[in-house]
Amino acid sequence: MITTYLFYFLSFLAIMFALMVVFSKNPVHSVLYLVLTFFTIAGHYVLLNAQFLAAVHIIVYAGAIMVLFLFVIMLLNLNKETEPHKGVWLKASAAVASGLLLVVLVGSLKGAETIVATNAFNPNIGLIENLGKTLFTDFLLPFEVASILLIVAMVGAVMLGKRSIK
Amino acid sequence: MITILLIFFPLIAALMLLLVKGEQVKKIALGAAIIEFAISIFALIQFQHNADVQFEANLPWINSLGISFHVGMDGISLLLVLLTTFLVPVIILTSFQNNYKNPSLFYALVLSMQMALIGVFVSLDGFLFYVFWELALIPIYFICLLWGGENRAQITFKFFVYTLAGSLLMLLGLIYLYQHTEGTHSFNMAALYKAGQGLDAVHQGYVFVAMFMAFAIKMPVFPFHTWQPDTYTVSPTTGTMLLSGIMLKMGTYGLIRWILPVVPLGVVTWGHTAIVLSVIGIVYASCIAIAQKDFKRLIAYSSIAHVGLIAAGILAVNVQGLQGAMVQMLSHGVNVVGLFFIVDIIQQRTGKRDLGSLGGIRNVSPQFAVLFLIVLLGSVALPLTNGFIGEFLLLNGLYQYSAGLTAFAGLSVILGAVYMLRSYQSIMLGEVNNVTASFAPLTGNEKTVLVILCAAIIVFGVFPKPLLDIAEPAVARLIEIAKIK
Amino acid sequence: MIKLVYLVPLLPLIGFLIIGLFGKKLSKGLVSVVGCGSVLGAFAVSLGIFFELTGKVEKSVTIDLFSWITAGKLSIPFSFLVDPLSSLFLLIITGIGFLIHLYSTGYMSHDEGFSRFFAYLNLFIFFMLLLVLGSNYLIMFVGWEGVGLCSYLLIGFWFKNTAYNNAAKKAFIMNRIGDLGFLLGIILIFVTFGSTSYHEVFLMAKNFTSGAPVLTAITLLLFVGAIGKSAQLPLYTWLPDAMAGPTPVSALIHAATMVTAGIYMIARSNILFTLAPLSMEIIAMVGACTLLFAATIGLAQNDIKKVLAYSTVSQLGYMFLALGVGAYTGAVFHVMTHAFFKALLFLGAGSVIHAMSGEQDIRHMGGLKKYLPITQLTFLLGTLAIVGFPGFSGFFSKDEILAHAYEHNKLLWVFGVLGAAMTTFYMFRLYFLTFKGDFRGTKDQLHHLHESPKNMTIPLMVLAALSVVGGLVGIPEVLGGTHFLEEFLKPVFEDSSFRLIHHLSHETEYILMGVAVTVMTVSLYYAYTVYVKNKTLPADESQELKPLHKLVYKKYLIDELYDNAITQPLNFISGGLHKVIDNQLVDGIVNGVGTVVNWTSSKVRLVQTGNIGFYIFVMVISIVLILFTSIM
Amino acid sequence: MSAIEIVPLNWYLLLSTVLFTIGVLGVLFRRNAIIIFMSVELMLNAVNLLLVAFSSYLSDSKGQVFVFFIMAVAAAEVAVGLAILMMVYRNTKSSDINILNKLKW
Amino acid sequence: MKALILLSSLGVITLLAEIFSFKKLLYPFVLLGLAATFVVNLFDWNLTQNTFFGMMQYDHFAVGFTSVILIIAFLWFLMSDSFFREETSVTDHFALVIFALAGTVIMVSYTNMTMLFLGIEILSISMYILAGSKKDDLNSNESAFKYLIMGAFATGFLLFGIALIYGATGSFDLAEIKIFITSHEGTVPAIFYAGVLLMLIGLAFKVSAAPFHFWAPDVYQGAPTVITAFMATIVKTAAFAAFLRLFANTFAGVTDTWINIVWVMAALTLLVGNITAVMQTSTKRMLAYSSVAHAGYMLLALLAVNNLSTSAVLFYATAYSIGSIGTFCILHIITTAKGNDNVDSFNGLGKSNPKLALIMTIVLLSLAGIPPTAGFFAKYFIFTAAFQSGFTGIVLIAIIASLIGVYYYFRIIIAMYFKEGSDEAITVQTSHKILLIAVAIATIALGLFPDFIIRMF
Repeated sequence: MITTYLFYFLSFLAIMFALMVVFSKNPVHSVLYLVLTFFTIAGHYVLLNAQFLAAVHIIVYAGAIMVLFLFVIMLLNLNKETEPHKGVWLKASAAVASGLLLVVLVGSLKGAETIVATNAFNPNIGLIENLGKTLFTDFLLPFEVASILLIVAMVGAVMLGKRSIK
Repeated sequence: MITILLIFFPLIAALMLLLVKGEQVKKIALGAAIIEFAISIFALIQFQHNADVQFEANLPWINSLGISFHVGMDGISLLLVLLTTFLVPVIILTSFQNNYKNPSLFYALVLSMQMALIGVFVSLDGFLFYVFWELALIPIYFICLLWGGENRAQITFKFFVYTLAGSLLMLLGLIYLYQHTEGTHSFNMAALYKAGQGLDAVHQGYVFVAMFMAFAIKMPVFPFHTWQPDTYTVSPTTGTMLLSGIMLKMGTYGLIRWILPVVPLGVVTWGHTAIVLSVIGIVYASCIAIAQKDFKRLIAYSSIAHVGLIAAGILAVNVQGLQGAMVQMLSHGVNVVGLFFIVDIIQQRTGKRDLGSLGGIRNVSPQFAVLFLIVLLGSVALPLTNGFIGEFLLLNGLYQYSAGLTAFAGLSVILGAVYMLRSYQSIMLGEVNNVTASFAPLTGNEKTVLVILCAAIIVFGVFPKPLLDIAEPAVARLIEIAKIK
Repeated sequence: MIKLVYLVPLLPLIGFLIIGLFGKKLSKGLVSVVGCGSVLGAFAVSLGIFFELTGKVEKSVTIDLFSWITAGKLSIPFSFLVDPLSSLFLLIITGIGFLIHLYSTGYMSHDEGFSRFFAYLNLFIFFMLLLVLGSNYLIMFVGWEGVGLCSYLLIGFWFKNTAYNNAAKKAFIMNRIGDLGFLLGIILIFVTFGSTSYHEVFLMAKNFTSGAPVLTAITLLLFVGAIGKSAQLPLYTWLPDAMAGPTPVSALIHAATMVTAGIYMIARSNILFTLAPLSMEIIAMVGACTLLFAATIGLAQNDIKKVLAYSTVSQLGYMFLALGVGAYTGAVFHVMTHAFFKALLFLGAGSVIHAMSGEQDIRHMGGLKKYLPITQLTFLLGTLAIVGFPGFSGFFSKDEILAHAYEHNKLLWVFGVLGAAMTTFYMFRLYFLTFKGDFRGTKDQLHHLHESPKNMTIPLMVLAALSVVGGLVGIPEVLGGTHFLEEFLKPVFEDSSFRLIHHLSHETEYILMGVAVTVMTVSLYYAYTVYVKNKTLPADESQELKPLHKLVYKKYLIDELYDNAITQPLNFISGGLHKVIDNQLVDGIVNGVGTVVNWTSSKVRLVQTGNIGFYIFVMVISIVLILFTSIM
Repeated sequence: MSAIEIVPLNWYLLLSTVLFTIGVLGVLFRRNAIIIFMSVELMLNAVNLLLVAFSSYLSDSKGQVFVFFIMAVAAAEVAVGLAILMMVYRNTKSSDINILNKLKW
Repeated sequence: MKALILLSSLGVITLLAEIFSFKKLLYPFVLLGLAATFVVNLFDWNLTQNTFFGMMQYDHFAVGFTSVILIIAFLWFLMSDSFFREETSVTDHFALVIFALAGTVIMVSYTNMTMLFLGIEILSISMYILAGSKKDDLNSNESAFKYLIMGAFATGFLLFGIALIYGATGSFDLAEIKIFITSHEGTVPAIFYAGVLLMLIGLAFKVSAAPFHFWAPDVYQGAPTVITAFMATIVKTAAFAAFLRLFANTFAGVTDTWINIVWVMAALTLLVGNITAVMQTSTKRMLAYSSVAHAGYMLLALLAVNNLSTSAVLFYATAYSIGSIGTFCILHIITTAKGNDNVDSFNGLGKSNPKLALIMTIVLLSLAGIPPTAGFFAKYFIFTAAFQSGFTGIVLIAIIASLIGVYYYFRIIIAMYFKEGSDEAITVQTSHKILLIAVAIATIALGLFPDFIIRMF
């Protein structure tokens, strides 16, 4: 019973914070709201027995990515004043468009109830050992490939970041 | 084997030419063309007078798609090959006195054009036919683009795209037929014939339309002709000769080889429309020719009229019509080349082409006048000239299809005389004016060419039999195939 | 001799080639020798053929040269047919041809185009012979168009003069109109009979019932050809203009030979025509109308050659009238006599013009009798012959025609008689104004006057003799003669003979002759009173004429009519088609495609605003649409 | 005691869809490149949530493993993205997406 | 697989070059490496069994596309040595390009959504960076920026799709998904279809199919010419391989959901691409649009899900890539010589550099699809494939489109031969000469003997 309420509560927060991310005037606030959104999502993970993932989520997103964002925003010292805004009509059309998108997505996402879980329910799949097993057996190759991805990102970031010598 | 030689010798010669620089290029090109002619004459000697394809060669090319390099000649092909190999040296000879810049490229293009044309006439594989068909377009496009007259860019481009549009439709038609060939699909001519005749009337109609568009644009048949006068006018005379003398025959040949036997029912369904269009074109073009001031343009329109008659005669599908078409293709080739050469001579000397500003040339160059007159008589189809044989047979064939249309088409006999005599009068007769006063007599080359052409005009007007005999069996067989089963 | 028939056209051809190719280098004398010699040779051969034929039983011989055109079951040999009809024409053509060649050696002696002239003449003779010798319609057509070509070349012989060139062009094009009809006729013949050679066609034609529509069609088409070539209504206007050519040409081509090709063609295919009564009626009517119409115009012309030209048209009208009423022999007979006297008249006129140094207007002549005695005499004989003065050649031929016309349809006969009356009037008007009275020309013309040289007068005399006695070959039996010509031509016309039952009683014939002669005398006398007694002169350009007279003088404005009704509209249409339909409409559509593409391109590229927000917006919208379709 | 046993899968579907759409909204709504970027991150997270929900509903760990990869990619993308942003900012002194529309038509 | 390993190690080595400073040797070394990879890769032919944990499979498809990509890459390196000379961060460029190649190798050989996702991302991210590699050039910045934002956005949809499909089937493995489709005939949950569509959108963006093509022209124009060439050829080829692998194979069972949409996409792409290209003044942008248009042609093959489509796309990709490399190389030469890339900077090339003009003409004819060039057969196969599956309408549209295509390709030809221009000849460096000659020969050879590529499948 409690979980249901928790679900409602977290969902409500998630959506609210997400909206705040979009609508708050000040970029810094947006970042902070996004962090909060991530926390609520982490909460959902916990509810879904994905404890390890929740932890990783907090570390990666709140810990790394958002800090990066924050750092950049500080660097460029963006704030309410410098913040550019679209015209009313554009905003309206944006809202309408995304509204429509929501409608059609929801419309097309029916029939999930027909999905049948093939294998019996197991609360421990979210645990580290299960994940590790899958990751390092089936998903070994992607895991390795991901390293390439990270090198690329690293090299790229560095290359673009450093001033070119003239 | 000899067919393959015929196809590739000009190409090799063209590549050789690219390496040569300077004046002797012309002579080498001429030599090559003459050798090619000799080869074709050899083929003529070897040729047995019967319907089946000879000098056949069938090399694998794209097996996975049932496309093979399958070439050979029957009477019809042989005649057109002979026309090509005969005209190309003549055309090269005509180009001797106007010095094109970068001659090696020019003549290389001319020879490669010849290669493509011969390829078109000897292909026995639908796809090969298409490839050569397109191939012929490229050299002539560049000849016109590089050596043509003012605002040639868009005119030649229009010509290119227009004809390309047609040929793409033809490609669609060929693919469609290809997919109806039984077993492992193939582009072999026989297979395509079978496939086409297997279709029901409606689909044969579609194929007919698709293919006919290509040929109609190439010939050109009214109302797909508007690229032609501009292109003929703007391109260098050599190019114009290639276009009108030979390339145009690709269309008529296609009609004979790739429509009649392929979609007989299509011909039944759409043939009438096509014939009516052609006949309209005849009178229409003749009328417009009367209104022309520019002699080159006038000839261009007259050529539309002649081709219209050829198309109509072919689509009437009977021996007289087809034989007439064969003879007329050759005659028209010879005559039109002659006429354009005359234009060139006049333009070379006076720098003018418009009838208004010329006149009285006969006073200064009687020989030229006589030769011009003979060519002109050929093109107005006076008896004992080659033009008459074709025209008589064509009208004869068309008459068996529809008397009314024939009478209407026959008007060109009158109108042709009108505009031709009018132009002859205003160019040759009357008093000389300051433009024509200093008209130099013909040079050796010019005389040779014109005499050769006039000889051809008269000889084949008096003794057309050899030509007819070569084509006869092939034509008969074609009609046999094309008959509705 | 018949085996050598190919020599007949070959000799003139050789003559043409020699003169044509080397004319420049040869001397005038040599040219005239070759020119005349070749024709004389041809004449000799024809003569031989003629006599051999008269002796032979087998009256028609075909000589195959080579196979010309073959396509499917169409096979046309290049072969000659020698029979009475063709051999007769051979004689006329080569004989008169030779005389006129001879004449020309004098007439053209001062012209720088001397050799060219003879080349053309020989070429003409060649084609004319081809025309009459051919054993099938297509060979005839070859000659047919060939003579047209030569006529074009010779009318425009003095090519510096634009008016002459226009006349030549007109002649060629009008002939072409007829030729188209002829060609279609030939094709229809082939389609109907599967052959074009006379023998087979006529053989099969016999199986057709009289008045079969296809035969009517064929004959009418052929007749269109004849109209064009023989200058009948409505295609006659080229012939008067054709007088632009040198006078010998007018004599040979536009009087004696070429213009009679139409008659030859119809006579040759008499069986077809006989089986198509409707066509016959039409031909008769056309002939009658033409003879009358042209005669009226002839009354008011002042150009000596124009008068003769219209009289030629009118005489041709007689011949067609004859054909129309089935009097084939009569027609051919008249062709022959007409060839004699009309050639004579033209040559006479030529010698007058020669003497008057180019003057052709009879108002400036008169009293030439004492300067040109021979010309005057021969001209008079010719005039008497043409008006059908009893005993002269014209009398017999015309009388025969009139008789047949009468028996066929009285009205036609009336036309004929009226025509005869007018002929008499204008011919004597011409004669009186030219030779009687006193000289009306300029001074220097006066003391330049001289009789023509021998080589011109001899032909005149020969022809004069012929026009006097030429009629003797066809004296009707009413006058106690044996109609030799009819006998001679019987084999050609016997198939059609069933139509000509000769039921005129001798009395009627005598009456008819009487009427003709009286009418002739009356109008002769009238002409005499007008132009000799009270010396009236034709009005000159300045003064105003009475409307009718003016209309006639202006040739009923037919030329203007054609110009306004055909030439100008044609030009207008061509211009319109070119400027409006072709350039604007047809080409406009083609170019329109290009324009549309460019326009669309210039608009479509603006969608690429470069604004990320917009791009993403469009993406989202399209995603919405895609998902939406999937829900549907 | 997992939520997936009580809460129907559809609700999670709905929730993540909403979050995803909010992300899209953000991208459409704002002009600041960084905010747009954050909205994209939001979209990715919505996907993550969905994957996790599915994986625990199907009790199949592959879904969660996939989330790791998404995180890795997200991190990489952010790193590169921000680098590019910095670069652009260096030249334009702005993080407004509309500044950059020299390339068009 | 071997290719993947070799390439990644090659990339790492290039990075090390910075440290052990043998930059000078790097260029030849990389060329060598590529050649080696190409050879080694060929050994994987007919080793269809080796799937690595069901993550990727080296079937003929994979080997074929990999070899094509490697050849193009080799040519590309010949073209763009300047790119590795003038810049400060040479090794980074090498590394990024090579890793990008590794990404493409994954994209053509994946059998699992994870690999697809990673492959696409590796490729995209390195492309984002390379597009922006001219750091001080605003255009370069803009292109990188646009590419990044829109790419990331599109990735979101791709992932959403993957997630939905996972949810429906409980697997990321293509084979299993295929089995799922066949086994659940009719009972496939709706979200699966939604997933398919979302993935379609994601991939359509990558191949720049209208209406998801908006990024392409701007990015292509802004990026350094060599990188544009890379995107237009290698990236496009890989993206299409990935597209084909997924849709023509795995989702072939559910064609009804996506076929019509692809039809419309193809039509739009053909028309928009070709029509918009007509009025461009910048050759580079024009080529960008033309590459959009070519995507449209390849979509035709995707449309005709039949035995021909794979070979058709492979051939088309080859012909088109070779042609583009040629054009871009010449464009590069002209741009560096004349300073701008407008069409009229080609004026008078026919006189000043006849050979260059000739080769340009050949490749343009090939792009326009005129025999006897490779491009003609490419189009021919595509049309035949589509025709065989009965898509006559779209083929007609394609024909009209290719006629419009002729229009703008010939603008360059006309400019080269017809317009008057400066007569001093442009000097062409050796590597470019080699490249161009190779391209010309390949274009003609493929045009005359297209058989051996077709017979691969």
